[in-house]
Amino acid sequence: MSNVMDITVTVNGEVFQRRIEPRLLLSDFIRHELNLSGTHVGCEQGVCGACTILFDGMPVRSCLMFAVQADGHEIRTVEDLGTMEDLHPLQEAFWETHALQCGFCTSGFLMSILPVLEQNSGLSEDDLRHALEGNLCRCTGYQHIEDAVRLAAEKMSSGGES
Amino acid sequence: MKIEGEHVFNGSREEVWAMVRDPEVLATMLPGTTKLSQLSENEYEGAINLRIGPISGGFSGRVVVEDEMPPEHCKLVAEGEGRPGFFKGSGTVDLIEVDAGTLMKYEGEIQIGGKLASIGQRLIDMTSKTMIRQGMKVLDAALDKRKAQAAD
Amino acid sequence: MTAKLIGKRIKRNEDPRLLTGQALFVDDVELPGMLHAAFLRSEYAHARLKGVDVSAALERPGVVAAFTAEDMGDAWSPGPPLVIPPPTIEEVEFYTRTQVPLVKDKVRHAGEPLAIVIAESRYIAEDALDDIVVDLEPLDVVTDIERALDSDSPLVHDDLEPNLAAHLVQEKGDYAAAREEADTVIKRRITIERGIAGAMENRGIVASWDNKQQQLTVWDTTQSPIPIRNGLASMFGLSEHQVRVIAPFVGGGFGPKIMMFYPEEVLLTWSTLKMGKPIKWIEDRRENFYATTQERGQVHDVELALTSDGRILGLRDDFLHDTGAYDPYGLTIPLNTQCHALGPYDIPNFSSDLKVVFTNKTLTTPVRGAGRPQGVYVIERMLDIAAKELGIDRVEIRKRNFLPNDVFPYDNIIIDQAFASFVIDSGDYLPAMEKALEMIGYEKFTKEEQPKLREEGRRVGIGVVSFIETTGVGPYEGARVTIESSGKISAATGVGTQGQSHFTTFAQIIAEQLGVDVRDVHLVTGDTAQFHWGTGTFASRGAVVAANAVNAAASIVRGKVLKLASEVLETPEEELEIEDGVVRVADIPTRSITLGDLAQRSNPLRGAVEPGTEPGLEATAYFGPNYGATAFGTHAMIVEVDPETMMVEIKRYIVVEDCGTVLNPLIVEGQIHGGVAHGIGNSFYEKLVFDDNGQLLNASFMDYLIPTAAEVPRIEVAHQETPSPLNPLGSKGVGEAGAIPVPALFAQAVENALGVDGLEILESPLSPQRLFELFYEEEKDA
Amino acid sequence: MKPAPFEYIAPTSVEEALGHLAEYGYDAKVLAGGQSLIPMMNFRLAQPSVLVDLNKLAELSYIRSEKDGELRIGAMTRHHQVEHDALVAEHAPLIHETMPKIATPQIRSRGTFGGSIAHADPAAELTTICVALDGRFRCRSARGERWVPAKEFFLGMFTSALEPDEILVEIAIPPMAPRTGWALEEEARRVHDFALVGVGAVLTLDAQNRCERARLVFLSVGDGPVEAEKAAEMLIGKEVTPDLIRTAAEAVSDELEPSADLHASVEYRLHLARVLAKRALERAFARAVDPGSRAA
Repeated sequence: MSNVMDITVTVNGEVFQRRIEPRLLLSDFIRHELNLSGTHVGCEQGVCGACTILFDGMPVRSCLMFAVQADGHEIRTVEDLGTMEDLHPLQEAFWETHALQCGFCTSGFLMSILPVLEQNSGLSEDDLRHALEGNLCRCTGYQHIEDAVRLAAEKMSSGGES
Repeated sequence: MKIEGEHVFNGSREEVWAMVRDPEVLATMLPGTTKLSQLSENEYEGAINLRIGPISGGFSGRVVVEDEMPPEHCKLVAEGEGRPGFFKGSGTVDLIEVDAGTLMKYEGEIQIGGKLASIGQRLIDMTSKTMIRQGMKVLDAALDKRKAQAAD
Repeated sequence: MTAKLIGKRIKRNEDPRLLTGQALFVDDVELPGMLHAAFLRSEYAHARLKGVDVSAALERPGVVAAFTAEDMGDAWSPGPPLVIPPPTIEEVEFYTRTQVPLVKDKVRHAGEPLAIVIAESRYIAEDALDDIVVDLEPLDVVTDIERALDSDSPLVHDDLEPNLAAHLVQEKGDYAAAREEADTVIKRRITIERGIAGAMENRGIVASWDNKQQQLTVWDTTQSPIPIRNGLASMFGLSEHQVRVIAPFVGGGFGPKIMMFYPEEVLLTWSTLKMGKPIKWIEDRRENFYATTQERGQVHDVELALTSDGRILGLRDDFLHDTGAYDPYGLTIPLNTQCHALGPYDIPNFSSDLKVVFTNKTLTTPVRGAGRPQGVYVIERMLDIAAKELGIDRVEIRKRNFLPNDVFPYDNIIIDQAFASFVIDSGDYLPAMEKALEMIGYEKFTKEEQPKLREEGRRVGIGVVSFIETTGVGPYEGARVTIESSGKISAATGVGTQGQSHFTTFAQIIAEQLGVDVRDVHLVTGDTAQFHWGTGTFASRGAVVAANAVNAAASIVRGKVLKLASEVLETPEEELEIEDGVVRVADIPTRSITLGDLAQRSNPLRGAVEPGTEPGLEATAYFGPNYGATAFGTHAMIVEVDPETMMVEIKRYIVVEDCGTVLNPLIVEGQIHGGVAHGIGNSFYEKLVFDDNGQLLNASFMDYLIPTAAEVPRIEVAHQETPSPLNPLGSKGVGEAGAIPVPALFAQAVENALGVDGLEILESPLSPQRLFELFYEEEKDA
Repeated sequence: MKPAPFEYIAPTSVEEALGHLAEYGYDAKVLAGGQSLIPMMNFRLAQPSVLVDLNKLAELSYIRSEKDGELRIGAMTRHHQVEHDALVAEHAPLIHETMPKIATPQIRSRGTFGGSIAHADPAAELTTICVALDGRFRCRSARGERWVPAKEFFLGMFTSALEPDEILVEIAIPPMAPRTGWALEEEARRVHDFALVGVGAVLTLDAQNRCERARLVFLSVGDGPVEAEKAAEMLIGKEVTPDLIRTAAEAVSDELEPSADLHASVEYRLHLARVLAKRALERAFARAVDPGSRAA
């Protein structure tokens, strides 16, 4: 079946037009059509959270959406945070606390935590923990990620960037 | 998976027996049956497009009726396969006369393999519950219809 | 003086790339004209293959090729055995049966590949899997390791009756005599179930044959790129220099990514050689559950012989080890189990009869811990039971049996996974335990808090478990260190990286030797074009074997730097120091030269070359230990069980770890946290469930429960450093350590929390369901 | 794990969507949040030939209250909107309390209230509490519209009263009587797993703390929401005491026929059902007695 559709998606502030099959998963679209391979795929079932992106500002599993559904919408991926030379405070916090090992799940964590920190101030310890519950990590045991979130909350509330 | 249960039919043992041994009735019991043919007196072959909510998949298989003791007991042995997986199982059906009509007691064991088994475990038991309940409803209706026809 | 960098909390060199999504993982490799593969796998666990017809698949638009075992012709052959059984053990029976690239005659576990489809996209390749017609005749299945040894069991390999893969007996001292002498002999059966490694990244391969360059490049999520390169070259008749295997950033390994060769590694390579086009295959999560190796399934019959005051006279551990359908990994796992059943204890007499058994299940190879958690579980549970029966405190019985400090190196006589006598290089067990007891407040908890909470009806418990871990086995690793004319350092090593922080710890070692900034050390790992020799990342050996090779290479380069600088600066070497990328005369800091300038000078121009000159400030060195360094430690935990729901909460978790010299505490702690989380999974959440037909019933992250942040408590870590005498750095491995004692500890703590006489936990993992059965059975009886 | 091909339609009005469903019938599948459907499509357990995506139907995304206090939730309202909505917190505190327990934050960003109901998963919290709260569902088709009480809506595993050409467009939750208390209790293996057993309890007391109305509805103990009617009946007309709660909770297992699965046996499920029923009733009672109570 070769039904294809044209879509226009804004990703990290840039407008992309692509012709795609409706069944193309948003995760595959981001990774292999747009070559933004910082978003990772771990289960394609919506459990592991590695593919989390921001869809109209909300964290979603990109493996549980079709690319065609992104037509006319805005997406942010890990590539929209800082650069290697100029990390976002959340990335800085991950670096300082050793909150990643193999790094495969990391972008999913970043994109899950980012909106929580951006949209709220004065988060409780509980809020911070809950922000992590939708993502699996096999390397870190989560402790350093929790430390990173706490540190990032401090950095971002004390007037770091965005 | 173990299946076990009972159901009371509003009819005599003979009526119920005749009904459950009628391939046409059986075909309606499982919605989505696309083919059911009798290979021999005790052997049926069929195809079904199973549909449970969003999940669907074609299965083909065969059922053999054994140890038949009309109108009270038989054993069913079934196996089949399809895209979502395969199954193999056997069970017994007993019909017992009771005041309200006929009590059907059924029990069996089905082994399911393949994709459905490996990722859909939590669905299997509950789905069988739903299917049996819906099937019994169909049989109830079929029995009423047959009785009405017989009375005509 | 050169700045001390080893032992510092230094954040990682690799992180900026990973944090910004700029690190290359295998699935990020995109090549022009690349095709995509999908595998048709058997859903049956045991079946005769009577035919595979791919003709309909080939007709589907977008499908480029589809192959079966028949299509492979002479290229089809079972994989090479990776590890042979120890030649040093007499009378070992071992039957090698290795995995095949595609099933030819018989399926032996669900998930074995029957055909490969290669198409323009993965989507189309998967569509085409449905087009393939397979004729499989299901056979009776054997999944239970005890049943597999019955004379009437179905046979996994038709020529091997009755499914025995290996049999060996190891003895130390005279167990039978010890048993005679003993005041008490405790006998139990212990069962340990299978789990997965659960790396977040599934396996993946991109294979690309360039016909014009006659060059094969394979990106592979392997933990062992060099052996893969060597194997592929030999399998397909290529020179090793024609094959480049790259293990780029790998999203977690934990063991199964070592297991060369997987059928897919062979198939992708064979297909690209045949087709001349790059081909990508990325394992999906369901495949990962039945086509990637697993571990832990064992059944133990154990006897512990003791004196009435709790001294161990002997241990007998007869056990069955489930190897699944094939046994390419030899005896590594069960040998680890045997060794670790001896623990940090003085056990003069030991006897262990091991049978390795084939079953119709996915094969087992090491998973983080690799047989060690089972051994620790056995001895620690037996000690707990002994303590109860003899009326001795759990901690006290352990203290009475620890090996004393003056016995090291201590020879345990039996053979370990390195095929050498199991010698413990060093140890200092008591302080590690005392420290853990102090941190968790053992005295106060058991004497004051627990009785009080008990009275309130709360089921709280404490556990304390010590363990050893053999790490850093040979044969060897190597490294090359080069000072570039920019003054920055490049280094390469053969081991791959799956998150172990090699880019940082190795850089710290080099930076300390060469007086540069850690950030100025650029390391390449896992690319066979960059380093030719080595084995891989496993057995907690990176920080021991590879790190010492790095250290050796860097120290040779340091020698070269000093020699050259001494000539240039006309100062004896002893008076030079290296700091901030500059070599100075210690007393006259203005007399100096940068490493970059030295590097330039070390690459002489025409006419300036003296006989024997080796260009460059570069060195390659290797390190191969005589035997492994043994790490150790004590873990302690406090748990609370809800007696109504049987849900368990871990309230505190303490780790005292001794992995010798700590290269970077931040990283070591990270490794421990991850290990403990994995161990918590193995204790209470993660259990692969197979039915009698060999069907894996929980092949998804929905039903197979990897702990989330909510299930893992804060882990308080303390370090003790007993350097290994076996290597210059004094390091021992730590990658697996965290996971090893957890199931034994969890069982002890939960048993203590439930506090029901007669309730003994002799299995792992547990679950609320299982605790419900145990608790309510005992309550009923009581 | 890639979905099979399908034809994709994204109507911009309910009318248009209903037209497509009337045309394609069983071959079409409605895509709401997709958080349950898309995993099944990725596994290729679901292979609809036509997908009718409702995500462009802004008209189905709203939360409002009627004059009588009845809460109305548009079917395409996303979980996170319901979770953070003040009207929901005020009019249907049980729903408010339940929302954070549904799946993970990322799933709640995308999943919809109506999608969860229409999917009829026996382990779902929302289906259960809608029954406990006597909710009603507005179902529309090209043929017309009808209201189906929650109690009659769930027919089995993934099976609801919706016909293939119908769309669930709105959920109505009646106002809560004074002196009503509520609770949802559940136990899962990990924090966001499907509950092994869950129970929603709603209790209404008269001035003398006699129970006027009691509902106990379970999840994960059958192929849909299962109500323990007889156990609830034991409370009616009586003064609610800890003993009475215990007796009623003990009785729930007589009405439940749970299945065993990988994580829980029948016996364990029945045991949990009793334990959780007691906890839910206790909490609901505390709230009914003291509406301000935040008893956790």
